[in-house]
Amino acid sequence: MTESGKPKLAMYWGASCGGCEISVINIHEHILVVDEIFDIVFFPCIADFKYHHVESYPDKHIDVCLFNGAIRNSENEEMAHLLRKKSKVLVAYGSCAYEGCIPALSNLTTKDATFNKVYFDNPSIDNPDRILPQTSTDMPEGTLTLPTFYHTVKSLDQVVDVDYYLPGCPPEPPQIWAVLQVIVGGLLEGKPLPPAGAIVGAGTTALCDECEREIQEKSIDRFYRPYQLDPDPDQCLLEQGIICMGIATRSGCGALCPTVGMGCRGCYGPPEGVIDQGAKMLSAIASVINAGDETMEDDELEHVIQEVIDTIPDPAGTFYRFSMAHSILRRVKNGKGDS
Amino acid sequence: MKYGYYPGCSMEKNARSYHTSLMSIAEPLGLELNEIEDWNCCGATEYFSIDALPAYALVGRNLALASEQNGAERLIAPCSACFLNLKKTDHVMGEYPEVNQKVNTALKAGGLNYQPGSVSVHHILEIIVKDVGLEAIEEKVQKPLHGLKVAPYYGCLIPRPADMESFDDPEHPTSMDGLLRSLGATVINYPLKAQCCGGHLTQISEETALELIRRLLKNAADNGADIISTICPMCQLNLDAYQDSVNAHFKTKYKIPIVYFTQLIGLAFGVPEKELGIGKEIVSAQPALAKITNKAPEGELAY
Amino acid sequence: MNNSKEQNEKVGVYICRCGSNIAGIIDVEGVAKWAEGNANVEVSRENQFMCSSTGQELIENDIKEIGLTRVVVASCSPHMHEKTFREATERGGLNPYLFEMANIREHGSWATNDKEAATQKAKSLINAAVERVVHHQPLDKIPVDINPATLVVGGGITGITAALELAEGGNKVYLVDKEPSIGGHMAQIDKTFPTLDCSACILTPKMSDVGNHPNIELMTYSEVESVDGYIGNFSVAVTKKTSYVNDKCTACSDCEEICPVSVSSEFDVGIGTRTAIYRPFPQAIPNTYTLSKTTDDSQCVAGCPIHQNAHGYISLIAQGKYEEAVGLIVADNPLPGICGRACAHLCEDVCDRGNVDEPISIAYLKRFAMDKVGDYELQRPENEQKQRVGIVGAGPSGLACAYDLRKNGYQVKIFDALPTAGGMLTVGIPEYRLPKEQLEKEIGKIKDIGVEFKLNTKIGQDITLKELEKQFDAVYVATGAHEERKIGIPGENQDGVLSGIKFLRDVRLGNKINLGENIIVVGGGDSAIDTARTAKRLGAKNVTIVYRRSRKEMPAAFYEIEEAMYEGISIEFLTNPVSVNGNNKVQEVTLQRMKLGTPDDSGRRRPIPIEGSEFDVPCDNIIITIGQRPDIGPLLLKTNKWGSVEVDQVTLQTSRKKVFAGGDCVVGPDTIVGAMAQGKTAAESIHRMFQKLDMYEGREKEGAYYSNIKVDLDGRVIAKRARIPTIPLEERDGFKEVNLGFTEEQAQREANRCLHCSICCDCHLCETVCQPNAIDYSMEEETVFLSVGNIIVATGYQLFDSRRIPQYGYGRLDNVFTSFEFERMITASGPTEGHIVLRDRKTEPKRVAIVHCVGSRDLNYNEYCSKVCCMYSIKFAHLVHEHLPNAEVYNLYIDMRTPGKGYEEFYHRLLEEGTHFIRGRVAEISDAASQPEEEGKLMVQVENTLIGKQQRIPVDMVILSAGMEAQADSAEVSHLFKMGCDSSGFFNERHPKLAPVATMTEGVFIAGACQGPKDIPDSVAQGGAAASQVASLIGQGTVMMEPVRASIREDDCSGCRICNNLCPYSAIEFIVDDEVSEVITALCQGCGTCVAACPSNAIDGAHFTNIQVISQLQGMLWDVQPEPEKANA
Amino acid sequence: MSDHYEPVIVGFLCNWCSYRAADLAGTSRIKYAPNMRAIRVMCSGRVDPQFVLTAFINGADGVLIAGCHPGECHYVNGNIKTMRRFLLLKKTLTQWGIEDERVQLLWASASEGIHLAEKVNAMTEELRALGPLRWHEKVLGENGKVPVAVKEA
Repeated sequence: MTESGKPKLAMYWGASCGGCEISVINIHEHILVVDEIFDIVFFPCIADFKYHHVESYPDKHIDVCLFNGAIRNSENEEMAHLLRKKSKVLVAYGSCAYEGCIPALSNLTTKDATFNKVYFDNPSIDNPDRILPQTSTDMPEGTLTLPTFYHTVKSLDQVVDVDYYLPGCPPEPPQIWAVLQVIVGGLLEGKPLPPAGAIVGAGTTALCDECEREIQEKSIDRFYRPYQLDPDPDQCLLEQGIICMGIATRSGCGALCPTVGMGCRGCYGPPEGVIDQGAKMLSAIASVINAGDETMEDDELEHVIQEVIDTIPDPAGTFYRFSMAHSILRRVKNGKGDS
Repeated sequence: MKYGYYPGCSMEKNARSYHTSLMSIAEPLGLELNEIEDWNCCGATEYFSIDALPAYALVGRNLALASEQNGAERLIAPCSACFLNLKKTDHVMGEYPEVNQKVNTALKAGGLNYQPGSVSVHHILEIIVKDVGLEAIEEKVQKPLHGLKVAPYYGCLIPRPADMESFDDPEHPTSMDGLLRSLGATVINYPLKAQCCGGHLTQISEETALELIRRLLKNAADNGADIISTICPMCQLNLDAYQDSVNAHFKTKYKIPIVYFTQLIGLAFGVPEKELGIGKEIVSAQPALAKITNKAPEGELAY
Repeated sequence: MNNSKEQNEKVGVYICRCGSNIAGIIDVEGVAKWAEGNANVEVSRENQFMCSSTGQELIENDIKEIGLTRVVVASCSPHMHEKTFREATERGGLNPYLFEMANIREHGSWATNDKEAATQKAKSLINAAVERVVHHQPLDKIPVDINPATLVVGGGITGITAALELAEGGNKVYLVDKEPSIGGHMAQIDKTFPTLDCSACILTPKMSDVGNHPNIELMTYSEVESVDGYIGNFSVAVTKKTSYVNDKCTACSDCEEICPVSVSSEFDVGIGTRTAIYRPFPQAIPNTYTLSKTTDDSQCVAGCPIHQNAHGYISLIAQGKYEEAVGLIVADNPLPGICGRACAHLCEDVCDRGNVDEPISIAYLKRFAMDKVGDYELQRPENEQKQRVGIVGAGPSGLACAYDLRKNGYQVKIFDALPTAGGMLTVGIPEYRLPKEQLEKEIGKIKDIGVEFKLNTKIGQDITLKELEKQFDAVYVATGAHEERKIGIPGENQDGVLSGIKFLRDVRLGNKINLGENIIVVGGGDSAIDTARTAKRLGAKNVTIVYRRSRKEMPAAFYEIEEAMYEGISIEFLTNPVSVNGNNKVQEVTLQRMKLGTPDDSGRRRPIPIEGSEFDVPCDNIIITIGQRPDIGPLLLKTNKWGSVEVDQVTLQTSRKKVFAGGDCVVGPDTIVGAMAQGKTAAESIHRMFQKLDMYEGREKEGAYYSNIKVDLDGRVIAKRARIPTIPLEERDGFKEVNLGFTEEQAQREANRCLHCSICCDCHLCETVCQPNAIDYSMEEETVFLSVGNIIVATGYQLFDSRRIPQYGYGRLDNVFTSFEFERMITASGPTEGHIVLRDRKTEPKRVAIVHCVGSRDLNYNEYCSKVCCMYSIKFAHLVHEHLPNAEVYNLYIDMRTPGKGYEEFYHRLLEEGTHFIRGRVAEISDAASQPEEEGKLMVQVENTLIGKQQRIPVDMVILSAGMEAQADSAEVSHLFKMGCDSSGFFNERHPKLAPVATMTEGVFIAGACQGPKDIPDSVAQGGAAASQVASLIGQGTVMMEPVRASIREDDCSGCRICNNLCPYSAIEFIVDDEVSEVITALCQGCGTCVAACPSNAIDGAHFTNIQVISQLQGMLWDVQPEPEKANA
Repeated sequence: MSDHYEPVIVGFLCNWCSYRAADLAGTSRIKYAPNMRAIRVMCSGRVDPQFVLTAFINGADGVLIAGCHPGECHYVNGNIKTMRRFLLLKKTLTQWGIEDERVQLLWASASEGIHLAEKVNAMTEELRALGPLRWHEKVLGENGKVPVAVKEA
């Protein structure tokens, strides 16, 4: 507590797109309340604090730190450790911090392949001398350093202990507000806080719970990519063959995407008790493929099923779009699976 | 429909009438036959039993040539032995990698290569019955062969062996029966229609061959055949050219003309006999052909 | 391995030495000591034999004394002793499911000699078990009440045995069989091996016991539709097929004697026939008759626009019942003899016989019946009505309409413009096809029933429609189409160009025509042929028909084309006229060749002119027969652009309410029956109008339609269609009728070709003779629902179809018989009264070959041994010796398989009876004689593997000992009862050794040959076994079921419904109100497929939960996994 | 564990066919590679892809899933669902760079002990040839702790 008695709020971005910051602003008039009840002590996106300010704080000085973004490089990790040290409550804010999110899709390939794409093999790049960023470069003026780019993208809880997870890409404004209220309630009024490690600002079961579409028994003849068909407005998208991660995704967003005819991408991560969102999604939809029966010969059986499976061009990228870093295997084997 | 065409040696010589009749019906049937350039002998039935590998290589060369030539992915052979050798070689190369590898090493010497399965081998009978279809054939019939009792003779090669899915029942083939019926002919059903004609045994053990030929002639005759329709130069040769020897040897009096099924198709299509090579056969077909009437006989009303 | 203790469970680990079985390979002491290292392990011991009482007491005591909370035994396979140790655990005071077993014998010490590896593996399996067991939860078995009623499916000897066993024990039994009688295959068998007692004598008493038993409800001619529920409470839907015979039947057999239909008998397989109304065999239970009748009509009846009951009269003709045939014919058709001659017989186009060889000559058979009987009476009205109907047009349409109206008692008057009645029949069809006398006779018959005719009266000229409307209560206009269409080519209008229809009319009416010598007829229809043949008869020298399509598309009847060509008329196919040349008088016509393009909407391929193929042909006359148009005249009726009258498609009502129209003037040129059908439709409409009935209801099947019945065609003996005798060519100069009509012998033979595709031919003769009025054509099939506690499936087997082996010639060679044909043959009550004879039914065979293993032990068909064939083949041999002492018998076998009480002895007996046993699989059976002594014999080609020689054995008769196969529909049946069947279609037992009659579905049992080939004693034994298992369940009243079940946590279920259709037992239900799915515990079999599929981890698979399996997995990998504190296993 | 590499295979065997097949192999004293460690499941349809991944992250070199032959499944068609999941899983694992040999599906009826034993031998040799997978050390390297927190909700 400061003299003003206001709790101190910090928000920091690791490897992220900035969307999470926007999402905080996006809580509309509540942002004024936030400003009112919190002292903002670190928030690169909106306030001019420097790292050394944070370093200068005593431990546990920050009451709530909303850490968004994944751990892509040494700087992200360093800041994760620093903020952990300085914060009472560290919240993995948003899908990146929680489970790796889009940045972690690069775990499907290698660091070299990533660099190659970013610095050489890319229409918008002109790099004749094939210059790559160096972690340290000696200049007459002295040595310049850059953070180390990690081989594997990690989730926040893979480098420090996390108190709460707030899923979403980005989290939904009402959820954010609700969570802030709970935490504030805990900090100011001593109300009970959620158990450590809890996933807050989301439901426990899967998205279908919130989805308004009509759900029938499932039996899928083939899969379509969204552009390949004009889905029935009322029927469950998955039943129509459009891959919707909703069945294997935690509720909380209000089924935004399915409502507008786009299959759920899975940004809220797996429902309670599911270890690996992708594996579960895979298992579920494979089970209801409408091909093959016990009367067939082995080869025919394999063939007809494979035909349907071939209508899913990129299972890993589809099922693990957000949860790659947090999946059981976390990345692909070196040198393999590039592309 | 485009096909590769592998005539095989006999079409040039003793089976000339097979060749000419096939050519004269190819157009009306809509078959475009492209002869494989620079083809060589298929090794007949013996070579395989003497030394298999070179035999496969010999046939492999033809397949390789066919696979290079365009419009020849589907290869037709009119001679049952050629057909079987081509098909067998493709099959064996596919089944046994070592054979495949060895044959291709041999082919490499000639700058050739063959991927098993890249050419599909068919006997001309299969193509006419399956690809052209009886409907289309009926349509083209000008002079139905009413009154002619034909014994379809398949020989022992084309439907066999069963394990390389053959286009007809190996023990009891019927594809030619249907074809002949659609020409208006009366089809004789006789049990030996898929049994051996003796092949080259005429050269090796004439005794055996003559007995085999006799069985066939007898069985066809017993079942009232006017004429036997063949699909293979070897069969035609044996049954036709050795009929006298059979008669001499067994004191029989068979006079059953042996013609190619393509000749009968031609007749029904109204192609002049000469063009079809009718008359080249040793046992004259004329007495039999004379039986053709313009009125379907009792109980032969086609529907 | 786990050295951090998170669960506070006390696990006891017990490692069995199993003598040296385990200890010989695995360092048991070492492992036991090592196991103590696991923090969860309280005590770890080893023992000589854990399954011994001392071993078990060890567990019990430790639980009591040390207070173990979990138990792990490392020994043999759980399939061996899981039960044992669970009980020990329970006796110790713990829930039995708090136990886990590690299989270190079968999967360990017995599977390798590598001691180190085996020990390492043992450690893994034990550690896995420990990690798993700490997550075990106490489970209770699930109690289920048993409904004492039982369903037995299949009334063969197996089902009969099971049913009687249970019924005797005082339990309700429903016995369902799809055949009209129980008895199954055993009833078809003559004698049973090896005792040779008469099959019927031992079976029929049991059958009647079933029939009479108060506790057995017999449901024959019925099939199980669906099965719901679970052990103790199944609900089964059974469909009773329609037998058309009610329980008044006294089995007097009067109906059987009069029934004209004869089809192959299912009971007497290939060699006997039965009637449509029948009883499978005299001792049938229940002993009543069944009328087999398909739901849809025969093809010929359906395909006929007026639904003339052709099937009926064909059957009657076959029986020589000509009077009855005529009665049936005239019931629907007022122009019988005419149709018998000139009908386009659409019925023949759809006749199923055509798919075997050629269609039945249906029309000519009708002519035969009419000619044969000569005089006949049309049906007269029962009571007269006052309404009057005027019909315009005395053609077939008008006449048909008149007849149907008259039958209903209405007053009918027909007007026609021509001097004679009959319309096109009189002026359109040449006399050589349809003699005047015939016409006059049949019109006379119509007059006889009170129909008035007014001829030479043209409507709109002599009398107007208005007046008719005044005079009559309804009017039917059927003026036909009498105006020839023009081709529309240059020069068509000069003289010498005639219209076909006018030409024919003039000839028929005797008007003068001057015809040249060279005639060209244009067209391809029947009238083209009629015109050509008529022209020929008028003396034309060269008559040529020019048709633009090929022979195949030619609409004229094939037979007519044949006859025309026979009379010397030439036909130019694919040719079309382009212009008629000459100055005012035809001199030549220019023709052009055509080729066929893509099909047009008539389905026929469109002709396309070939450019430059024109050629000229000189000729004197061109007769155009390309079709006619209606000439309505000033009728005040709405017409369409083709000049046809517009009518309501169903009722034929015109724009004027009281006026109906039909026939050619509406549909354009059509067949005679087509026109008649319209007349009948109009009559129906007028009747409905008069009676104020619904004009549209239930009229779908008026006019021709395609019947959906399927008849089994294979194995039909080819019998050519009888050809109608004709007068010789030289007599064809005049107009004498060309067709002579069938002789009685021809007609009989032809009628007997009928396949009876609908079996019953609807002649209703049986009704007339049935005194108790037991026959009820209005009967419909019903579905009944049964509640039962258990189900015994005893659906038996089917015989391998020997046709599948063409080289054995069955179906092709007359004297090749199947085993069941032979069984029926040697049965005294069978079709041949027990005489062994060839197909000719008289010759006794002197040499008989019996071929073993037909379709069995053959990779091309069935790999398995059918088990019974060797024995029954030997039995056959014996019976042949017995019946024909002088006959030589050859048994051709691969191996002789005679295990069983008295079986081998029986085989020896046959060796002594002098049977020739030849060891070798028969290669081929053929009738191709190559030596004189082989003439007329069947040659059996076989390699005698004992002497290593090929043999050709000439015989008179071959019996194929066909193997046993699963019923054709066994896959569907196994689904119905959720049993699963193997690749050969035989049902899966729960355990091949220990549970041979139980299935994977609790409460469903299998018995007899549906489980695998077996003989009568084995089947009976299984029937009894199944019954006693059911009895024991009934005795228990309730059963405890394994608690390995899935359950859905409602709070975690999102209602995504992924799991819903995964369950093969339909145990998962979607609760619409709560939008969650739920598992019906009693239905669940615990496979866990849904658990693995559930994407939100909402389903628990009791005893196989995620945490249990994953802990087991992690425990198992103790030696290769990352450091534990990291792995937080 | 020693440096010498012995492939470790986790076998998911269904209770009715393949587990019994393994029993039979033992009772008939067929000697085969001791590298497979069996987990008994009621039906191959119970095998959750999460199990396979968990096996890998815990150091297994290969996973063998075995069930009844199609048409012989004691739960009618559980094995068909297994096949559907297996094929999709395999496609996904390929993107992970995990070789096909490492996850294999086998149909073995209760009477096919020898068949199962041969399969285990073959697979063991294939994995020996591929070398160790040992995901944790070889792929993730030093990367922090393994995120396997099994919660039964």
